[in-house]
Amino acid sequence: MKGFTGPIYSYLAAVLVSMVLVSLLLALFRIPIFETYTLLITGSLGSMTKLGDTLMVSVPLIIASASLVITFKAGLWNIGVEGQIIAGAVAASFIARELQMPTQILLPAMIGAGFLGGAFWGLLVGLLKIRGGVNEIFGGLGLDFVATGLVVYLVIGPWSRKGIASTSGTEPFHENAWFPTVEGFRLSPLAVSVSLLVVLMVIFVFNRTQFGLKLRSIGLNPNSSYRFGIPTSRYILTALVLGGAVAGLAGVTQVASIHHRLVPSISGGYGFLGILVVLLAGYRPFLVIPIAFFFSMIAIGSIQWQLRLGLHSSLGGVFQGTLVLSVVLISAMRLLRQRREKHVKTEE
Amino acid sequence: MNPETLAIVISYATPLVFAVIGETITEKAGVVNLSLDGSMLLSAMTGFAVSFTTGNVVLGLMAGGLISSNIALVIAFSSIRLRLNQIAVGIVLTLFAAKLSAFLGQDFVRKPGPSVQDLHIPVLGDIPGIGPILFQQNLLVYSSYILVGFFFWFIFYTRQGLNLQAVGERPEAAYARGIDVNKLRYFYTALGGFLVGLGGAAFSLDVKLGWSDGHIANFGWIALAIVIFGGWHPIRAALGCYLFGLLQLVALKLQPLFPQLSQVLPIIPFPLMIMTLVFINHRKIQYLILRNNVFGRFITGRAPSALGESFQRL
Amino acid sequence: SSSGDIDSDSFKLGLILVGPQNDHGWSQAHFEGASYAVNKTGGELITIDKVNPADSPNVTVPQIVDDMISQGANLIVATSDDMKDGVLEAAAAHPDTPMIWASGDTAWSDGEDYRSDLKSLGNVMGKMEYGKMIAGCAAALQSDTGNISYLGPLINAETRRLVSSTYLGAKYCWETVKGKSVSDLKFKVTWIGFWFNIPGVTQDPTVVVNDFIASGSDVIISGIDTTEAIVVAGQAADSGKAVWAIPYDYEGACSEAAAVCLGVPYFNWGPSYHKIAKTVIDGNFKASFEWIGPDWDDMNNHDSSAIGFMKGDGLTSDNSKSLDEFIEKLAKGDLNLWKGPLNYQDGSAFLPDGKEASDKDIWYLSMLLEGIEGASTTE
Amino acid sequence: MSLKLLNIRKSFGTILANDDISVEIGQGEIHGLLGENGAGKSTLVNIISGSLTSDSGTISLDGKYLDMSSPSDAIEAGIGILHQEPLVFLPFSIVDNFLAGLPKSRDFDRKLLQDDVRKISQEYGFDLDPNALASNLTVGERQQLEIARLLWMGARVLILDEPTTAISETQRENLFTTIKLLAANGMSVIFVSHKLDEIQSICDRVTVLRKGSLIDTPTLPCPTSELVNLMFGEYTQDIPQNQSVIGENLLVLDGICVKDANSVIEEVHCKFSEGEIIGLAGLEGAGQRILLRGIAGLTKCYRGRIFFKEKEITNQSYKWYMENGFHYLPADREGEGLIQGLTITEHFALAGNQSQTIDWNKAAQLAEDKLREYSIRGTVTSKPEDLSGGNQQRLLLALMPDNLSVLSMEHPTRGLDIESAEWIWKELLERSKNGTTIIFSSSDIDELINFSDRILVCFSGTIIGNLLSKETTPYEIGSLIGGIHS
Ligand SMILES: Nc1ncnc2c1ncn2[C@@H]1O[C@H](COP(=O)(O)OP(=O)(O)OP(=O)(O)O)[C@@H](O)[C@H]1O
Ligand SMILES: Nc1ncnc2c1ncn2[C@@H]1O[C@H](COP(=O)(O)OP(=O)(O)OP(=O)(O)O)[C@@H](O)[C@H]1O
Ligand SMILES: [Mg+2]
Ligand SMILES: [Mg+2]
Repeated sequence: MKGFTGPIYSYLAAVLVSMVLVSLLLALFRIPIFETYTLLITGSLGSMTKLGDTLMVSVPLIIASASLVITFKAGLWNIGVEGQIIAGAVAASFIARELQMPTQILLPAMIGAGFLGGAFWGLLVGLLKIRGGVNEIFGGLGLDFVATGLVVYLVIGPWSRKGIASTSGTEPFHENAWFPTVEGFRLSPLAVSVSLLVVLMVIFVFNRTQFGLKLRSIGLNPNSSYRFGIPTSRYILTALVLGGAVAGLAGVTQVASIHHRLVPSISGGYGFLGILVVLLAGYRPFLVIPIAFFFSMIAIGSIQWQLRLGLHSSLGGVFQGTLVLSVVLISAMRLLRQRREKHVKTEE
Repeated sequence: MNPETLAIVISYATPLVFAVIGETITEKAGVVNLSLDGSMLLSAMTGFAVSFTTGNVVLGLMAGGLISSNIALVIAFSSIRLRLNQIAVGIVLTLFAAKLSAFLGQDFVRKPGPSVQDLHIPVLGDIPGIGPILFQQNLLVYSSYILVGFFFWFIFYTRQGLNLQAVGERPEAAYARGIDVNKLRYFYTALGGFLVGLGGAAFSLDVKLGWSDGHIANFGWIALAIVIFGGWHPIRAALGCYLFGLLQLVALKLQPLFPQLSQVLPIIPFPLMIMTLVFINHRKIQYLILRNNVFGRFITGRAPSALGESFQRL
Repeated sequence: SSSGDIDSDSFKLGLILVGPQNDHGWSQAHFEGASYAVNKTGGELITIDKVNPADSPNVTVPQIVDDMISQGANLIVATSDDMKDGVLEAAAAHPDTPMIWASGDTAWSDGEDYRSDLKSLGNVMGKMEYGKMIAGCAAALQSDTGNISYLGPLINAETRRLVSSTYLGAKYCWETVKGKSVSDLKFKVTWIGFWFNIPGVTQDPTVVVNDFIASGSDVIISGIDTTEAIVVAGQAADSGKAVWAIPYDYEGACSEAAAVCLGVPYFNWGPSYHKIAKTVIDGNFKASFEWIGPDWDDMNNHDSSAIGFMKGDGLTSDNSKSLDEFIEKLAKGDLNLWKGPLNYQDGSAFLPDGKEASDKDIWYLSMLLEGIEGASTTE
Repeated sequence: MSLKLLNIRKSFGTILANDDISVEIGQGEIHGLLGENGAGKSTLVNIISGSLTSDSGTISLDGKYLDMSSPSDAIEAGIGILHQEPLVFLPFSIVDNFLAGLPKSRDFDRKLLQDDVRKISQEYGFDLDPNALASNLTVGERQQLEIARLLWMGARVLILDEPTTAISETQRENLFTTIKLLAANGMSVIFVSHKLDEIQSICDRVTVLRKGSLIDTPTLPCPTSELVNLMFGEYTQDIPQNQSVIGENLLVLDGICVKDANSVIEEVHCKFSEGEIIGLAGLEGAGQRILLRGIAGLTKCYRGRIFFKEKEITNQSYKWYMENGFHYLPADREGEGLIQGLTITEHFALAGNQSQTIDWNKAAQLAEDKLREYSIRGTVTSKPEDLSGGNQQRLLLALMPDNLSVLSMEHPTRGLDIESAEWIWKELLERSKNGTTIIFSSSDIDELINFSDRILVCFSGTIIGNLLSKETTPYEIGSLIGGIHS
């Protein structure tokens, strides 16, 4: 499946359908519909602080989605992205905890470590795939849980707070290991820049480089690609390692700009959410930014649903799920109709 | 560990047995239903909500089964009719159903409600040793034994079971023998989904009574892993579930000795799944699979050849 | 907004909960306490629940505090030990807004974590030690097997002192009231790793309690935020086992399985929150550390007692009577269980004979007491 | 009992695969179905066996009209088909293979069936252990399994679609014995093959198809030459010959053996010169494809040695081959040649081994030029799936590097119209003139004779003929393809 492909009107039709479905749900629960939607906007964009928070949520989501674009384009269902985010976070936390250094050195070291940590976790998925014959879907899924297990072990064991055994998290890092923020906001320009840079890099790789073109061709047709002289296994491994490395950066931003410590749920589910974003974007990296931003608006705006309307916190997720489900199903039905019409024509 | 503790292993693993058997059947037919975690959540919620409202546990179980069976049908429809990737649809449905369960279940959180009643089987339950472990449980647990036995018999010893395997193994050959491949796939995906839903409902009506957000404790993902660990064989899969239950308890027993490790033991199904996959993909092992008969099939297990592939007739 | 009077109708209390507000436990107790306060003062309660990284990855405490303040909140209450870092950050960012971190110790000038710089951050906590002692006593009174289990959350100073208090209550009633030998009393704690169950991260409390029962415990005492202990005990009783449970935190928790409930030690946050809200409205809020004991005249008085113990249907009338006598002794001050000689779990001395523990000794208890089975730390 | 086909017609889009076919096959008759690749044989038997529905025409068995919409309808009517790759379930036991898809009317009983399997095995001299796993059987035994199953299901008409391609000589003998026995027991057998000797040795009559039409249905035995003529048409014109300049000895194959999952070629000894054009004749699956892949370095030889310019290159990587001017063009242009979803410009960017970053303007310019040069109907943003077969082939040629040493190519003109085919050959001859050695396979004897200097004939995984095209005749090639040494 290519995620969403096709003209903009059918995209809009799907968005409309999902809004209607969500509205029906709201009506069913006697929730004011119009207010719900306006709160979503004001709650996520209504002030500089809120805009900043929305941007900060979009950072890991954008990075995770960018990572997924890399592997999806190479035809790989990298469900291991969650684990790779976690591995990046663990590696960055290790640096933050172990190295006493000025922030100018520490932050780049954390970024580098997160990159390597994620890459290592991606490498495991890749080796399992090309050496062990384990499909990346199950290899990745398994390693997601192994990564969580690793964090739980660290948090309750070697990295636990003194006298405390709680899975809640490690001691906060020294402030040198925090991404600097804009005075008075939680917005970290560094984190936002990392996410934009990553997307730009992915766009560059797929628009401008041989490497990206080769990954795409492997994703589209591994047989032909091999005939063209592309060493497919090596590229698959590279894609998973690179995807993992990028995902690792999401882990870095999570520990260094959001939590300032390692917590078991450090990935925040952004890996799985990223899969939805990428499906909606039809694997197109530039669409990742607006869609991830919109998802972040839902995530942040829906806090207001809870605070102002007393709505349940899961409504935002229901909205996102409905949206993706309708877009994916509607575009597939459109394709089916097209195939039918073509078929009828050739029969005539 | 005393018999009573082992009895907990059995009852704790029971929802997992339902889900694993369900998913095994679905995958035997060649379809992967990746939405298990979401499906089980939604059916756990539905099962409890219906039982709570009607006071009838059986109705709750059925409702849980039906809702999950409908999710499974969405996957079947998207892959068979719309030719969408099963994995993609599965993931979307997982997240969607999980959130929906939290939203729809908000009025039922932590309410005391009906639960499945224990029923000790007179003679069997008094057998020293295994009696208290296996037969001082409830009807749901006994049904899970019957289910495992039934599907073992059904898959390997009946006409319909053979057709089920045929569809997942080589759909074009199945079609050539007059089997309606896609109809069976719809059916077994829905049936598998129903059992998965029973598992979800069993969780909230028997293992962890009531409803709370994220109630089923990753059981969906664990079930997916155990289907593989179980080598797509109902009995081995059930043993996998009990092993998982046992590990949970071992983890508790180890807490005073290895407090850090004990917390991590519950993830063991996942490395086991990966190791199983490496194992069955190993060339020498594959040789074993091909050479050995019943024993080899049990020990090695293998995925249905056409798992995840769609079928279109000529 | 901190100085000067506030029109009580426009008063807004922002409440940040770690779990669901209907958890029949810790969070619900806070929610009802805050509702009580706002009912009394007038004004509005703004609540957000499930503020923890597992349930709400996009939501942090400072972010919520910002938002509540921009909505006009005059007092903000953060209700979890787990919110420490966020609360400190928010208090530093909004030095003029009165805030309460329930269960913390940052306003305790004698405490180890005193933050003199955070002038508007106060702490409130009920002396649950008493509630737990009563719970322990009730457990020992009712237990036939002398096998009592404690469902522990995570390990820290707070949980160590609560488990220890429970044990002290149990030991006293086992020895003194029932006249049995302490060597026949088995008191075991198993920790799940957090205040409530997080799938894949914590141990599953349902499994833990089932295991307690299978290994012969007939009374389960809960120390976690949610109700698994009593639910599982109820289920076991349904299948014919003689098992009782003592839930925690929330007055109504017994309703999950009334027949097996021996009682519940609970927090009654209402009076404390009301008092603080009034100081905010009157413009004389002062951050302080409040560790408030029960109203010994009537522990279950909603308008005055910070903690209480509500007896459950499961307690026999004889035991109920004995328990009342035990409570009476505590109330009169005749009985101080935190008094030497007391040893730590490893046998080393905690308090010499006759010495009473200070508040600091208890608050910062570094190890479980002798006689308790289970981990004290992970080191 | 007799099977009667009347006016069967079937088309796929514009291709008329069966054009008004009428045949009658009697009881106990072994009826051959003969024709070159793509003649329409499989289409016809798929219609008879219910896998395909015809556009028009009727099928009747014993005068009863059959209305079949699926293979199970055919089986019910008594018509069974054995596919080239027997459709068995490998992980199942033999008994279970019998039982899968069993109609409701039959009892599901493994015990009884074991006896049945043994009985049938005995009757037809099969060696089938009812409890053995199908995955442990040879292809020949799998065929026996399928035949036994079809008999057990009550087939009275048995169709065998190219059953001898993948089995050994002894297995073939066994199969033929079986077929004769079946016919003697009153079964009608339809035997599809390209192999003339097989047809001659077991068939009573043969229907010859060419390009979808029924040419004739002679009774056998008849002179093999006549069959060759019926299959390929009469060659009366004098065909202009290729005039390549043959240079130095370039490539030497010293007894190489290559195989993959489906096919094998063994013991190939051959020398190719610079600028030489070599045609590979043979049936599908006789080994041409795997030989071409071996020559291009895409599949490694497991025995034998390859020398290039007098240096041994046997174990070099595919990358090395590509860098040294080897190139392979597959028959499956969309599946293994081009990449669906990439534009033509992107194909050129991928093929041109340029620097790591791509200059799209340059790539588009290159694509633009090549489109013009190779007269490809399409734009630089077209994708392979938008192009016709001829244009896909032109694109594949356009994507090749300029100075090739060895071009290894399957079916250069399959599916192309005359004009495109001529254009392709003009291009290929040009390259050969510039020194490229071209090795190609083809099922078109015209093409082989017309354009090669030498023709190698593959049969069942070996080379059985090495002919100078100037000296050979279509008849000689056709006989060798059918495995007959004249
Ligand atoms: N499903 C299909 N769709 C489109 N074209 C088809 C299809 N099946 C066959 N054809 C075309 O119909 C023609 C006859 O094909 P068929 O497979 O019957 O030939 P054949 O005689 O069996 O050839 P071979 O000897 O190679 O097996 C060919 O041109 C083929 O490309
Ligand atoms: N799958 C397809 N998708 C889109 N367009 C197609 C497709 N197949 C064919 N076309 C369009 O139809 C045109 C005619 O295609 P077709 O394959 O029938 O050509 P043709 O006449 O057989 O030519 P050739 O001899 O080169 O094969 C193509 O040029 C192309 O533009
Ligand atoms: Mg054919
Ligand atoms: Mg064409």
